[in-house]
Amino acid sequence: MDCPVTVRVQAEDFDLAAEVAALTRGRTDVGAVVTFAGLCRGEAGTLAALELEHYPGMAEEEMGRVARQAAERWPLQGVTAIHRHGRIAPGENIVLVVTASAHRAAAFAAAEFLMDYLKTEAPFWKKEHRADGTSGGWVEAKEADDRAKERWT
Amino acid sequence: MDCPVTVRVQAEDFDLAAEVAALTRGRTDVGAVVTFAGLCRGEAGTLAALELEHYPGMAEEEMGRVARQAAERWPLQGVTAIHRHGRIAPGENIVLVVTASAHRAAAFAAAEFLMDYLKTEAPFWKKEHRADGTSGGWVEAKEADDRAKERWT
Amino acid sequence: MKLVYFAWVRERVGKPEETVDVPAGVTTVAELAGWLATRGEEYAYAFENPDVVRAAIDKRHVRPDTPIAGAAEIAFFPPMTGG
Amino acid sequence: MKLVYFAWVRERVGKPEETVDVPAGVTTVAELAGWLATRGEEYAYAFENPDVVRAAIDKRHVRPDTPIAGAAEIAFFPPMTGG
Repeated sequence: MDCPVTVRVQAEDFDLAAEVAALTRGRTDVGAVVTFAGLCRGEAGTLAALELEHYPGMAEEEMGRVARQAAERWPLQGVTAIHRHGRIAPGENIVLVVTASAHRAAAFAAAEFLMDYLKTEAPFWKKEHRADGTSGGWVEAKEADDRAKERWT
Repeated sequence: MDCPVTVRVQAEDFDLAAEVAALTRGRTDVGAVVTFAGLCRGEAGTLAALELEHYPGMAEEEMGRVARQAAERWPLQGVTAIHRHGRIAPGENIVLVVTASAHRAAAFAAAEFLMDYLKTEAPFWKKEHRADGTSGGWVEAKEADDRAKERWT
Repeated sequence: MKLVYFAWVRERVGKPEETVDVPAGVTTVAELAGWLATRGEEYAYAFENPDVVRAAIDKRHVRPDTPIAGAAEIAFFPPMTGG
Repeated sequence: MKLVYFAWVRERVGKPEETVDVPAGVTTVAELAGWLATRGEEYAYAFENPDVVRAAIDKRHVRPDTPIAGAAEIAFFPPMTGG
């Protein structure tokens, strides 16, 4: 496996274009770059913010493990996964995945695989703060996310 | 269908980050943005450039038709497709697709659908200029691209 | 009737477009391609494998059996290789 | 043994981490959760539905029947909701 894997957990926002450039700059063997950005939705004005808690250390390890799995499973030339933590307002970025490959099918599949696994295996938890000042409680895990993961097994 | 559809055929490069921002700026209902960028590969140094010929007018129409089909098939909040023409060097961008949706599955599926259809239905043709000064001739259509399209029917 | 050609169809025919008077018996896209193939060596070469050449009428993809009546512009080109 | 808690497990237990002396008979993750549930109302609440609480040993996901011997840090948390 000769695929650079970059994983970061950070409070600050990420720069989509910079992350894509980091995987493609100065090389001519990349034919396809797929990015996925997950954003905080405002739920029709009822959400003030999400608070993202994570397990420091384990979050990075799980993201790295999943990214390396993707790089073993598909012929990738680069894979990047960035997950934010802390308070995130509606419209802001939460998560970014970038995959680079010679061919589009591998880049698409790897990006979807990464997101399905990050959703269910990376130790992050979302708590809702509502616009009316109350707590919306912790977001519940979705069965649909577990099902999405199972298609890869 | 209340989904903004943007289609452009242009000689100049595109700005990935600007196209993503155009679909997400000032709104809080987008939860997922997928981008696909197709780049010119250098074929291990043997390729000097690709020359992309297109059918002006029909190229835009087909891209718009496919983008609107995607917006009817999946709950999208925005879809953008940009295809370059003219001489494109290894490492440069050729095509960009951006899809925005509340949920990731729709954004991923629509982006893959768009690329599969653009590959086989948008009137663009690639000619190779080799590094040794000869013409590599016209790129042949791939059966794999036709098969990729068929999975959506 | 205006005809336009792209990629290697254009190169083989030797021109990007032309206006032709189509004989009365030529009513479909396939018949038009067949008639064009009789117009000289360059056309015979361009249309030597009619199954490979695609067509569009007024900028929409059409099948070989599509009637050409009323068309303003008919295009012939190889399978697309964009993206 | 160091224990760490996240999300609503942390909120219910009322602290993010603690160091405990685990009784000799407690050998698996499930047994540890069961023992913790006996340590007071806040623990009983956090572990009231043991099937829902996930665990990690030394920052790797583990199953309920995983032995805890040799663990430096054991974490309990709800199903993940990142991404």
